[in-house]
Amino acid sequence: MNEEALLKANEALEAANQAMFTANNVWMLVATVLVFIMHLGFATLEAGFVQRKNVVNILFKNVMIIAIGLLTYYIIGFNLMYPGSDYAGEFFGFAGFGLSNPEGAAGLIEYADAGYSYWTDFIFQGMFAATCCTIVSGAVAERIKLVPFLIFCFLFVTISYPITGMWKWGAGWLDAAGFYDFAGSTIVHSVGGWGALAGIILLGARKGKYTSKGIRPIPGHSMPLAAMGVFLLWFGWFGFNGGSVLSADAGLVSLVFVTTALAAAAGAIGSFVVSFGMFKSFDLSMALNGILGGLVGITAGADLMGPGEAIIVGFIAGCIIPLSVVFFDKLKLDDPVGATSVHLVCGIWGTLAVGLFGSMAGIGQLMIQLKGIAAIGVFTFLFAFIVFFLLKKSVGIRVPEEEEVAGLDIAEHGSPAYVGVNQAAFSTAKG
Amino acid sequence: MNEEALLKANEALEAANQAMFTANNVWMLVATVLVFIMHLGFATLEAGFVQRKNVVNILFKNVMIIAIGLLTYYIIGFNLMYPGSDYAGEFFGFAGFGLSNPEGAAGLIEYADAGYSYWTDFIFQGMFAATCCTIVSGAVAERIKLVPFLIFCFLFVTISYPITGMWKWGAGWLDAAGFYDFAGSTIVHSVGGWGALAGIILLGARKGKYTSKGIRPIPGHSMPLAAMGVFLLWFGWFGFNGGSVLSADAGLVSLVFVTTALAAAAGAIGSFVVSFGMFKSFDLSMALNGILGGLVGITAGADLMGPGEAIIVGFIAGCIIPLSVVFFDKLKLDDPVGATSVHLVCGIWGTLAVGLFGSMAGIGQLMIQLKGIAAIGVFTFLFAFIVFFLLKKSVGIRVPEEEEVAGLDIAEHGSPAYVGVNQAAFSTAKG
Amino acid sequence: MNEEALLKANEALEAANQAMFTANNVWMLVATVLVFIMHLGFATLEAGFVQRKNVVNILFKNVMIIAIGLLTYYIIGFNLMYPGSDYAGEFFGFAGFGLSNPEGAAGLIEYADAGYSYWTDFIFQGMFAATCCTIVSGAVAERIKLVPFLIFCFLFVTISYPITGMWKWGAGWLDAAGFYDFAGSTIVHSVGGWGALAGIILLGARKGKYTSKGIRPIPGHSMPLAAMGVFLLWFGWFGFNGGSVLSADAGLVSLVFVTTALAAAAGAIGSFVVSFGMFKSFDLSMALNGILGGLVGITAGADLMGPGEAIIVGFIAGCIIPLSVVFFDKLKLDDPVGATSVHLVCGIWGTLAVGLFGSMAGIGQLMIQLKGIAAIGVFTFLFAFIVFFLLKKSVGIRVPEEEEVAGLDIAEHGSPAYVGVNQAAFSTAKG
Amino acid sequence: MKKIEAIIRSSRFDEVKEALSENGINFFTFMEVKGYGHQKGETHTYRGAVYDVGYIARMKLEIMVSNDFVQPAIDAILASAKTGEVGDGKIAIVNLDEIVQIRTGLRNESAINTK
Amino acid sequence: MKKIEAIIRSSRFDEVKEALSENGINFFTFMEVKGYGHQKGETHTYRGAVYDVGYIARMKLEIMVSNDFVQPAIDAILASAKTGEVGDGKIAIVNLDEIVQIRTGLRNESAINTK
Amino acid sequence: MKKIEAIIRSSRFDEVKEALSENGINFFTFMEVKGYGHQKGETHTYRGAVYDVGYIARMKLEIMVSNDFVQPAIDAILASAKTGEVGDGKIAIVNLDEIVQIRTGLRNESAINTK
Ligand SMILES: Nc1ncnc2c1ncn2[C@@H]1O[C@H](COP(=O)(O)OP(=O)(O)O)[C@@H](O)[C@H]1O
Ligand SMILES: Nc1ncnc2c1ncn2[C@@H]1O[C@H](COP(=O)(O)OP(=O)(O)O)[C@@H](O)[C@H]1O
Ligand SMILES: Nc1ncnc2c1ncn2[C@@H]1O[C@H](COP(=O)(O)OP(=O)(O)O)[C@@H](O)[C@H]1O
Repeated sequence: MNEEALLKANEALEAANQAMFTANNVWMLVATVLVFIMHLGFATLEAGFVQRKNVVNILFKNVMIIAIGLLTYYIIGFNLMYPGSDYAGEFFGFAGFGLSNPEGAAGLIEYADAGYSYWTDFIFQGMFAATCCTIVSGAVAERIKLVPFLIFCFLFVTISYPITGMWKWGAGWLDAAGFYDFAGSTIVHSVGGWGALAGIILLGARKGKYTSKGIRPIPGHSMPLAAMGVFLLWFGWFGFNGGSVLSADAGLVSLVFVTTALAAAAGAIGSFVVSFGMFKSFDLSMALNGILGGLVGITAGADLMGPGEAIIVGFIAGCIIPLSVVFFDKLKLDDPVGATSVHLVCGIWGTLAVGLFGSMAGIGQLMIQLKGIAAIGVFTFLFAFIVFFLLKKSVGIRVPEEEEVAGLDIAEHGSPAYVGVNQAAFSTAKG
Repeated sequence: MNEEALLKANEALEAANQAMFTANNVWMLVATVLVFIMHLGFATLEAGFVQRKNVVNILFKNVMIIAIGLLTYYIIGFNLMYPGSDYAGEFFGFAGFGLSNPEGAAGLIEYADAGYSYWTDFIFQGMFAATCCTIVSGAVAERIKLVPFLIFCFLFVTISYPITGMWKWGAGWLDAAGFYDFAGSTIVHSVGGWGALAGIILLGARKGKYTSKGIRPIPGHSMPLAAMGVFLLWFGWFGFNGGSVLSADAGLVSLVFVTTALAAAAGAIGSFVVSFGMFKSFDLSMALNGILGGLVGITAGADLMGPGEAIIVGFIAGCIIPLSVVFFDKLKLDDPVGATSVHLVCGIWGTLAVGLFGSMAGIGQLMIQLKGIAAIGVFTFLFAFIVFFLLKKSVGIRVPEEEEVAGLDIAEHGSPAYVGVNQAAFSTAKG
Repeated sequence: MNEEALLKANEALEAANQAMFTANNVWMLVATVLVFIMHLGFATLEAGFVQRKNVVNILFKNVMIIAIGLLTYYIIGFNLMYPGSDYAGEFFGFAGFGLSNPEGAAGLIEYADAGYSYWTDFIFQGMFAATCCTIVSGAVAERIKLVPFLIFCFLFVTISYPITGMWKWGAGWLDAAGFYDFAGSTIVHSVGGWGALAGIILLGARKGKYTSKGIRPIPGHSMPLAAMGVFLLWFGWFGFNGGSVLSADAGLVSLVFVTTALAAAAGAIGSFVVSFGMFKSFDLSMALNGILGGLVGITAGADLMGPGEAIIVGFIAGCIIPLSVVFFDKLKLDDPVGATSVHLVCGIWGTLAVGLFGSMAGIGQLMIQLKGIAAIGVFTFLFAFIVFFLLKKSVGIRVPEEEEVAGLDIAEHGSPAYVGVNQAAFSTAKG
Repeated sequence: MKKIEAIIRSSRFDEVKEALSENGINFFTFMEVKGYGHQKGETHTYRGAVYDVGYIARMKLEIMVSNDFVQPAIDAILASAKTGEVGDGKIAIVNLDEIVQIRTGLRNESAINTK
Repeated sequence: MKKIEAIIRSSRFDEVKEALSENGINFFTFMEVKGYGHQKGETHTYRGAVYDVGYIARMKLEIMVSNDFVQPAIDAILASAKTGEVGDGKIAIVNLDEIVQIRTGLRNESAINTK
Repeated sequence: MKKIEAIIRSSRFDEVKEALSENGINFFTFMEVKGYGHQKGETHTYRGAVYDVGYIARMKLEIMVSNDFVQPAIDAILASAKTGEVGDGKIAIVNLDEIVQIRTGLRNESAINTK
């Protein structure tokens, strides 16, 4: 009976561990679907912020990005970003093409210390990967050629994103140096932002945006779509940040929920206050960008901050948004959705904030944060710039002016996003 | 070895408890994100039900409400609503500004008997809080001034909602009296509805709605947005009601899912039948409101009913909707989205239903329910009425007639919600 | 103390089992809400693919379908589909009207081997049920009379779907024969597709679609709505397939996530490649249908495939889509949303794929798959055909031509989906 | 027969319609148009840039009448459409060679349903 | 040269277009307009209140032709646009002083592409 | 007084507006119209079927001017709206019996704000 009790106790412990593993994994899968729906958030946000005539194009790009992102991450990206402990502290590693459940079903619980299964690891990370391209798609919207853009995305998500990601999350050299980026203010958002910046520099502004008489705004065609996008992104961000805990740890995941929500709310207020001060109007598009700024800002340190600190970080991110939007416009860098302000500028801010607020704050950490920002920024910007540059010199990256005027929906897709009331206007078909 | 078995067994028990705590907390966090997305549901529902010219305004309000709601709930609301056991049975209590994880990480599991962590408690409740203002925003849409409305919201969500919430959920006097309101038919929905009623009484109807020749309907500008809103609200309601179990208790949460879903379905049918009987048309807006009516109706007793009872409660709520909409129109109380019918009238019905159906039904309970409805109704209505009245007498609460005619989007935000096909219509910019 | 250890160990084991049960059940409830939101996905997809003048109608149908589906599944469907072990291997069984938690709360954990509770079982299955009608609604859109359609739905979801569902999932004769359909490529999607096919045969094409001069396309009115629908369906599919594991088994659910996501991505690429080859254009509507094709295709064997196999199955499904759409158009079978191509054709493909790829592949299995496809296809098509035929001969199923021209929104609902900018166009009301 | 073309504020549409009706004119065709004139376009703000949309929204009414009705119609419109603010719009009178009612094939005076 | 203005049901648009084409008229400009006349507006229902939207939707065609084509055009429209129900619409003929083709600068008869 | 009706490409709208303004014409009304003529409609693709939408999108400007301004206006439009490609559009001149400014009740020449 003595033996029996021990056996029973062992059985119980294993059952308890399995239960914990299952609960953790459930959370990670929920986080995965939440990150997935961010792609709808990006799609509607970007669709809302472009003109009516370019809506099919932006939707098509968002659909293709997630498809390409998932497939290439399966083939190459995952094993480039997480090459395994052999490459710890390195600049580069690769564990081979494709995926293979390393130990088989029996070993599942050991894979990540009962945090999640191997497949969960892949799919959660895979959902993140495409995000960096989605960020670019918004900034270069309304004038980039479809096929070169898809080629860029393919290279960016397959090569550039996993390499810099490996530096930190794949236990590479920046990780060893002490750089901290909880859920990717730099590794995801700034990376996307640097790609966007390279793109808009090489593409030039949309026709008619910057005139000799000043800026001629090109308003987005649908504020409900844009607002929907922001709410969906915020919704998904609970998975983006909450899942980055990499387990369902009750205290930590819920703290991350609190900091994420409060930073977003403070971002809305910050942007509201500054943009009202600057423009004397209640600008919805700025408030929406402010929320996103707050979210990007808190992402690097969402697990390190208390609620009060999260509010400060988010509020400052929100304040940055209108200033940054105006600044990029001053430079004649045309970004229809504000992706550079939201993801690049607030991504940098959030990464720095880890050195300024929360449990890791300190001058030493701040320096390391700067180092990480610079290293990843230089690599990513150069990579994106070179790819875009080569595409520009070969196939060209910008649609002809007539196509831009007519809109990419008709020019590239032969199909408008909205069809009017009156079908009588249609002639008999040819085809 | 004897000792070893006991140690092992204790370790196993603790691991099992931690696993249960984690599973519970995962559910509560999922419920939190589901309640969060209800704010998108409200935003699209209200945007769909207003005119094209007031869409930016309603979206802006919905964005600001969630931001203000979360921040003030952090600063004051949470500790006013849940002041702690010292104030049990009282009318009022306050545990101080801001939040502080009371015991630190080690104590997390004890916080709510392994149901959820401290931070989860705050963020789940915080998502609820803003709802009461969102309900008001729909009813007063298309004619209220932005800034006074935001001031109202600030006061409503910071003071009024937490005080009446405390009476029941914060273990106050109504809780002691035996009042039951599982997930907030009264505490959330009717409270919002009373605020809405006060607002529309003091604001008056939209220009042109009630004419000497009868009612001139002002149809909402987009049924897809409205339908999307209702589906999202229903979606979120699984978290609203399911999370109100305050743990992941398998039997209870799943029962609540069943009653919630069946009541919503029955609400759609009830509203369909009655509105077809009354108006001889298949009115989508009524069917949508019917679903919401069913959801509000079941909210007070979702854990007390069997599926059959849930269907009856939801069906009756659905039947009430068209009658109530017509009734408020008879009184010339103009409510563009039907918030008073859905949230106030069905909220009262649902709270009463606890005394009529399900495991607590009984004449005594019915009386207590009435008492709770009355007490919270009187307090909330007076609070909202006084605030709106003071605002009316000071800064004014209604936009000038020209602004109402032009639409709040242009008048208050300088920006339309939709921009047409033809950019050529834009002149060169000044700024 | 010996005894104490054993007691403690038993207590711990029970606690661990409860924790596992709770974690499993949390996942199943999350899967339930994900399947629920697919109804919004269908609603927006179908709304986007119809003309502006038929949007209220399609939304109304989608609202009513979910309401009717849930209620009838409660009254009859669930006990027809899962009549219990007494009917194992049979063609038909019925466990009586309504629901009753069989053992009471104490027995909950035993109900499904700790996978989920009784109520969870019902509500998860109930969310699936309405799907088969939603599929039909898209195909017959823009010309079917509302009331006969709702009668069809009532009969289809109450009788036909549960009977064929019982054959496999209710442990009926096909299950005994070894037929495999993990999450319903056949049992849900093809069933819907067969109903759709019967409907469009008996209804005829929309006026003006097939002319003597060729096909005259009738483009959907809103691509953003359609794209939103597809993203939401994909989102929900993680619950549809992931929940079909019927527990939160970490390895299996996460594998299902991976196969589901990769098949969808490959479906987008397959459809993109083939439709670009065929039509030399980047057709968004095809890419969207390609995603859905990939999802339907993987559904039957999502738990049997590795990621590589899932990509092949999804890619082929995507390639099928443009071919199938063109094929149905050749046959003058008019399907505004492509439901027959997506759900019927890819549903068949996915069911066959179980015999071709993955761990059950083999010629014997392929034959059994064919048998299941044929049996369910014949039954469902005949059922649907007879019901539609009787309705056609009695009350009629098609709206009069004038109503089709004017649009069902005005003709059947007296209300347009969108109301224009200018309220001044409204005269004073009569009513 | 004449065609009266009136460009008016949409906020006056109901009043104009009523005023015409009181003068026995219950028939017209209207459409939304954009106007460019004395009154500047609305000022919009978008992402920090202020701009003039370059037009104002107006309604255009086209009313075919027999000659007797021209003056009463003009007077009715003047009385009902005027606010006195810049931007009230214009009325123009165009001569018509012929009018045909499609339903009946009737021409000219008899084709006009002004009574 | 004349301008023919035809207000027709949108459901007859294809037929009218074809009839004009058969008479050698392959050029026109059209737009959606709202009509107010004998035929009452559609009746809508919204949240329990029934109301008349106050207008019916129509298409307006503007066809510039040389004088010879006026009569054939009218006949073609009458034949193709007529349903016999109230609401079929009107045709009006306006005299034009001058027509210029922007592409070529050609004037009058030679500017009209009726052939 | 005349009404100039110009059907132009929307992509030339800004240029035409500027050219008119340089000739002292700062007043007109415009709308979106659909054109059917030499230039074929756009070709769209939807779910595998290629079709012609049957029209091209154009802008129509209506400019009321006193007689002196007719020729300068035509010249300004010709200079600014022309691309030389098929589809540039047409200008038509209609005589006006009368013009009334609603705000002031002023008639004819004094009602036109061309200066
Ligand atoms: N010469 C004109 N030709 C065509 N339309 C005109 C002309 N003048 C004015 N309009 C129309 O009338 C509208 C109002 O005119 P505006 O000059 O702003 O005010 P007012 O007539 O009160 O001086 C303009 O926006 C335009 O649509
Ligand atoms: N006098 C008129 N002036 C301008 N448009 C008119 C006039 N009479 C009719 N119409 C236009 O023709 C449409 C149909 O006219 P209606 O009087 O309803 O039918 P019918 O011409 O068959 O008598 C109207 O809605 C309106 O657009
Ligand atoms: N006879 C006409 N009547 C009315 N509108 C016309 C006529 N001819 C041309 N248009 C308008 O001008 C537009 C351009 O004309 P089109 O014949 O394509 O080119 P172009 O004038 O260069 O030969 C047409 O789409 C139509 O809107």
